[in-house]
Amino acid sequence: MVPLSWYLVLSAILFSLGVFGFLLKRNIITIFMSIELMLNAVNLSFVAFANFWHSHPAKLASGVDVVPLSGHVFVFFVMVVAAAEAAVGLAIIIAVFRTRETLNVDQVNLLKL
Amino acid sequence: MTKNLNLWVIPLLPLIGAAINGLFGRRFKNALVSAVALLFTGVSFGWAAWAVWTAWPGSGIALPHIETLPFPWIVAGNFSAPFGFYLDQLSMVMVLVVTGVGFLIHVYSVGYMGHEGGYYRFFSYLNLFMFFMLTLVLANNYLLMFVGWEGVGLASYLLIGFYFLKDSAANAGKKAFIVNRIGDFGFLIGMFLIVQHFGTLNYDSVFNALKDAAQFPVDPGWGWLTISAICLLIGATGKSAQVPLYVWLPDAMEGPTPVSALIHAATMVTAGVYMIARSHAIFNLAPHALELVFVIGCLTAFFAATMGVAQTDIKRVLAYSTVSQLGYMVLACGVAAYAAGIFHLMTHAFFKALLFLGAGSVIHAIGGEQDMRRMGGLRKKIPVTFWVMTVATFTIAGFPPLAAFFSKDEILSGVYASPHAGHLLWAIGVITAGLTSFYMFRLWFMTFFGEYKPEADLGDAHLAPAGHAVAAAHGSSGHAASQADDDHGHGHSGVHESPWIMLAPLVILAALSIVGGWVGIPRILGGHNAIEHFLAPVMEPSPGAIQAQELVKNVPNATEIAHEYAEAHPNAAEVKTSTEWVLTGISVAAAALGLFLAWLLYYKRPELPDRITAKARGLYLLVLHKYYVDEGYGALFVKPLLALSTVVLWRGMDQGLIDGLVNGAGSVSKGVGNELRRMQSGNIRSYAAWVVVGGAAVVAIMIWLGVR
Amino acid sequence: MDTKTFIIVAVIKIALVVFIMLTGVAYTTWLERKLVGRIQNRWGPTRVGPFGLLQPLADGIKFILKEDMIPDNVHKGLFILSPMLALTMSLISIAVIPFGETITVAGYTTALQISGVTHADGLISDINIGLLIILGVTSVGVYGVALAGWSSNSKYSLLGSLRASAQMISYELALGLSLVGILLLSGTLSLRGIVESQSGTWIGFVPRWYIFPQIIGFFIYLLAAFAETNRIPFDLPEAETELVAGYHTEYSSMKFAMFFMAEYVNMFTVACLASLLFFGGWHGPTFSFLPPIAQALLPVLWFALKVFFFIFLYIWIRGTLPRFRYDQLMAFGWKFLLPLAIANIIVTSLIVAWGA
Amino acid sequence: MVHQVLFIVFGLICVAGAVNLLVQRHPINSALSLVVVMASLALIYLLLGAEFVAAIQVIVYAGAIMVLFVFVIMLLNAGSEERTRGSRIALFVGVPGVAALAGIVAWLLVHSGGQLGGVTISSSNFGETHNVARLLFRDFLLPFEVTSVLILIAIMGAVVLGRREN
Repeated sequence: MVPLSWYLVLSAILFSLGVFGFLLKRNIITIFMSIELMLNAVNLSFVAFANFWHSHPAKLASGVDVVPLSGHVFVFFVMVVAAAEAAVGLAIIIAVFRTRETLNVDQVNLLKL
Repeated sequence: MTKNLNLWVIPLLPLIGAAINGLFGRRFKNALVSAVALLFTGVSFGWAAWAVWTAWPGSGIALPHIETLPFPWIVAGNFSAPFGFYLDQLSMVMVLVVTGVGFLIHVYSVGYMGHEGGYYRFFSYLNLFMFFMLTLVLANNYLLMFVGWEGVGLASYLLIGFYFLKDSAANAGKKAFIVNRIGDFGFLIGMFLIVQHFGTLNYDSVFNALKDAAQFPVDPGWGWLTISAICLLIGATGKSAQVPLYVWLPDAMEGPTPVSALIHAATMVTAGVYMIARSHAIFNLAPHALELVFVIGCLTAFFAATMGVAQTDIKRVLAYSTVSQLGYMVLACGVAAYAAGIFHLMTHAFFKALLFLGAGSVIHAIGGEQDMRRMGGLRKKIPVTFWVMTVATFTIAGFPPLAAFFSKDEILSGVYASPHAGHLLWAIGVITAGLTSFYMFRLWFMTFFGEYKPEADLGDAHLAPAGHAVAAAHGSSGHAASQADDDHGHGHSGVHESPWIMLAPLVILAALSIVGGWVGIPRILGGHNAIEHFLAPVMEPSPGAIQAQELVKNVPNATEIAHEYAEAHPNAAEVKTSTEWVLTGISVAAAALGLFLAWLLYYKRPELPDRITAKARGLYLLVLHKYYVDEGYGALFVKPLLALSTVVLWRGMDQGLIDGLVNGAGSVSKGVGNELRRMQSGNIRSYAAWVVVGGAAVVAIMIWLGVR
Repeated sequence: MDTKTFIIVAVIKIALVVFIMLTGVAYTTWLERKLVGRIQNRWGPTRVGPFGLLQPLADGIKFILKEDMIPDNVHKGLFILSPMLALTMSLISIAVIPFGETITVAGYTTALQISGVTHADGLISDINIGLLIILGVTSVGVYGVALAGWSSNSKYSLLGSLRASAQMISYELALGLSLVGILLLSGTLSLRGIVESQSGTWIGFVPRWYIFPQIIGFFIYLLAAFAETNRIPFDLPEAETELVAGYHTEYSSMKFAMFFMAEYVNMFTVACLASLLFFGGWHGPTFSFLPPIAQALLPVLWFALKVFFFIFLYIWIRGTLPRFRYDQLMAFGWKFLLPLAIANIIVTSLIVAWGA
Repeated sequence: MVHQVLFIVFGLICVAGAVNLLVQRHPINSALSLVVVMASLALIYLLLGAEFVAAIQVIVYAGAIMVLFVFVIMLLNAGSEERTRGSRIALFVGVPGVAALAGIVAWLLVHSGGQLGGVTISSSNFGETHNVARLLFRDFLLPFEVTSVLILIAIMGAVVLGRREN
């Protein structure tokens, strides 16, 4: 029996690392990956809570009881969005690279491709 | 049934005349313009005479006769100021004087202004002035009178500044208008107080209300009644050029001479006196106000006379004499001898108009030269003008058979009898009378005796530059103008008598100024003081003045009451008649003294004046510069006002505050914009940083809310 | 059954299965060379041992003894990692494949499946998302190929790896979608469950295998599978004629062997999956007269036969079909297979819905 | 007990992978470390009984998205990061921001750690596919369709952006 807060701590750590990467890294793709990491951290907390609600049924403020599996469905949607984002993001990165010849984010600062 | 005199016709006619001349005058020939002007003024004079004749006391029409036009003028809540006309003995006198003298001056100015530019403009202004003056005189409430009051101020501004190409004329006009406005300010405050306490401005309702002493007792201290009286007085001083606000009248001589004659001698300046006389009920209940009135009157009379002595410009001398004569009238009102004041006003209108027109004729004759030192020996060249001026000069000096002797004497005796400080005022009055006759005869001798010296050097540098410039400037314009039609060579050689159209009014006025006085021959000289009785119903005596009445005047119904009274109080009468004679004698002596001195200094030994002025250099300069009053006002009011407006209002407020705010807003937004611009650096990682900080903040807030 | 025995049994099973698999792979190479040889009218390996049977052994030894050369300015880490990655990913999928029912050895019955668990009441359960795991593993398998080409830092290998990964990604889709038909019919993702659902027969003699209702699904699966394993019609990545050896050009000895084995294990996985999903796994006619031990092993035999059939199909096709051009390959994958698979799903779901 | 051991092991792998993502200079290495993170997350999901999500995680994240990343990294072959001096704001504003964020969350977790219950290895078919599927296609049908539209748009976007202007 692992307390829920451990999962949340793990998720927080992963999220913070993701944000650090997002801030400190200079390669656009690495920044992109740290965003994916952040999304995964969020997914983890979703799944953790899904399990938690499953074993501790609870009611929402509005009286509707919490559907445990909604966590999984939400993770599913996060993944879909992440996939869409990755596709478009990478297309942009390719376009940027084609004109800028570099992936260093500090050089890509002309507010246009 | 009170007959409807439709008095509104009298002021309306000059208005129509002014409108016609003003709008279409440019296309009319001079003859048509003058015809229109004369026609309308004449008819107005005729109508006024008819109205006065029909409404003469005892003719069945109860005076005061009030006619209000049907349509309302100003109605605000329970306050209403109708278009009302008020005819009583006082306004009869005024109407006759205004229309009569006005008509004569119109005739005169046809000749005088014949060859001046802007002929139609002059006559439309003149008619406009007549309209406003008549409105002022005939109004039945203070508000309509105030309309006339302002209108007259406007007309005087337009007419003074007639030669608007000359800066001095324009400035003089402006000065006259502004000083009048200051006076009008006081008048307005007075009117407000009246409205506040009486709820209306109509004469009859105000004066009837004042009758019941219970509601309006005599105001011992400085109550609202005294204050309102003083405010009215301020208005009067502004309009009638009394001590504090007289400075505009001498400068008003910039206008053409008929203007000075009509406005600055006969009619407009008397408006103030008329107003004081009209609201005598208010002044009677405010002794302090009355004291202030006669103090101002006396001061003005004396100082103006002294200033008149040193002037060299003929019109300026007459201007100061007007101021001093007005001082007399105000002095008369001050001692509650309103009837005397009005009587003097009437006679003054005649001889002062005559003097001005005479001077105009002289100036016209010698081609626009106004400086007396360049005149002389005109006796033989312009004989008619000489004789007319002689009559006027002897009248104003106060020699017996003539008008001023009677009216001035009335005033002096009234002053002598007045309870508070009567004797001192009388003394000053007599000295002023002496001075008046001195400077009039000085003018007389300098103008008509000695030899003609057109090129006299006016080199005395100390003469006020304004005067000098004026003379030169006017001279040139006069020359230019006269050059136009005067064919025979340079002005000085062609001294010619004025045409008959100018002389006729002079002769009429001369006759009037001789006859004028006989209306008010005092009882001791056999007359029964008709003017006194005529005005008595209007001027019921104020409580304070009753003693004076008994001492000097008998009750209205003719001499027999006087005799009974005399028997009843022998000594009072005795004292009264003997002092009467003494007073009259002294005043005639003063006049004679003035004549002798003038004869001595300016005829017998002309070099004497220069020696005297050399000795009393300081005094002469002081008087010459009119006690530096103008400069004083300039320094005291004008400069600080200008400084205030430039430093505080313009620099401080306008530039500093408003512009500051506007520009400040602009620069602030630019600054902020500049700062924020840096946010959009295109540096993705800085965006990331801000996103993170934002996220952290949101989380913190939510937690803080949640936890709390 | 406590955890200790469970672990021992699991280890034994893993060892046994892996050994069989690897030897199978080895002898598939031999079989392939013999068959292709025969197809091309030549003998294939005959020298080493009778009918060249020891040839795989010889190859193995060869690969092990050859010099393990690593070219310079190569991403060392990834260079070494990628063959391992490829091999392990392909081996993992074997854990999920069931071979038969159960087998009792020395009084202890266990499921013929590495990840199979026999419960006390004799019920056998395995991972209930077995198929997903196989799909997951195949999709991760792409890394091995992609990284190999990229890390060896040469143009040909890079091009080869790009093509390989693009191909595998595209055909993964078709593969996944083709199986959806079967899921609709079987209703479960666990392989054992699918096999169970194929037992029994329709109208007497026709076995209830999914090949019959899902014939289109089968073909899409087969083609996609061939593409996934880069086998002949789709073996563009290591096409000798164009890219020398594609992504494993720079590899030598053991690393090359790993790639080679990974490819063949993938083939086996595909074969097993095909037989499980479409040919009813270990279902086949049972003969009552066999002794119990033989009775237990008969299903495994059936399963082996089916797998052998597919392997034979592989080699057969390798010997006959020419290679696709790259754009034909991609167009075929995206424009033909994918729509067909989706159509198949729609039809199947309509039938299932209509049926329910 | 087993659950805690496994959780700690996979957690550490996760964190190690994430740190490696930051530390590595070449994007390919960080990409692979991210794959490791995702795989370990999938396993943690299995621990939490979320089988379907774990499978999807592996197939979609590790199998598709990361392959895309690796593919792009290989395609662009831009080499490792060079040490350009990044924007100061990121350092001076961002880092404290993150520290604050992490601090707040940690404080919150510690603060309310007690009340939250534990998480167990669920034996029941909690996270099975058919449960999730039923929920997905019945309660969350609309979002499901909307995401499909989203994916369509993303595909078109990627194609348009990726195309070489000819």
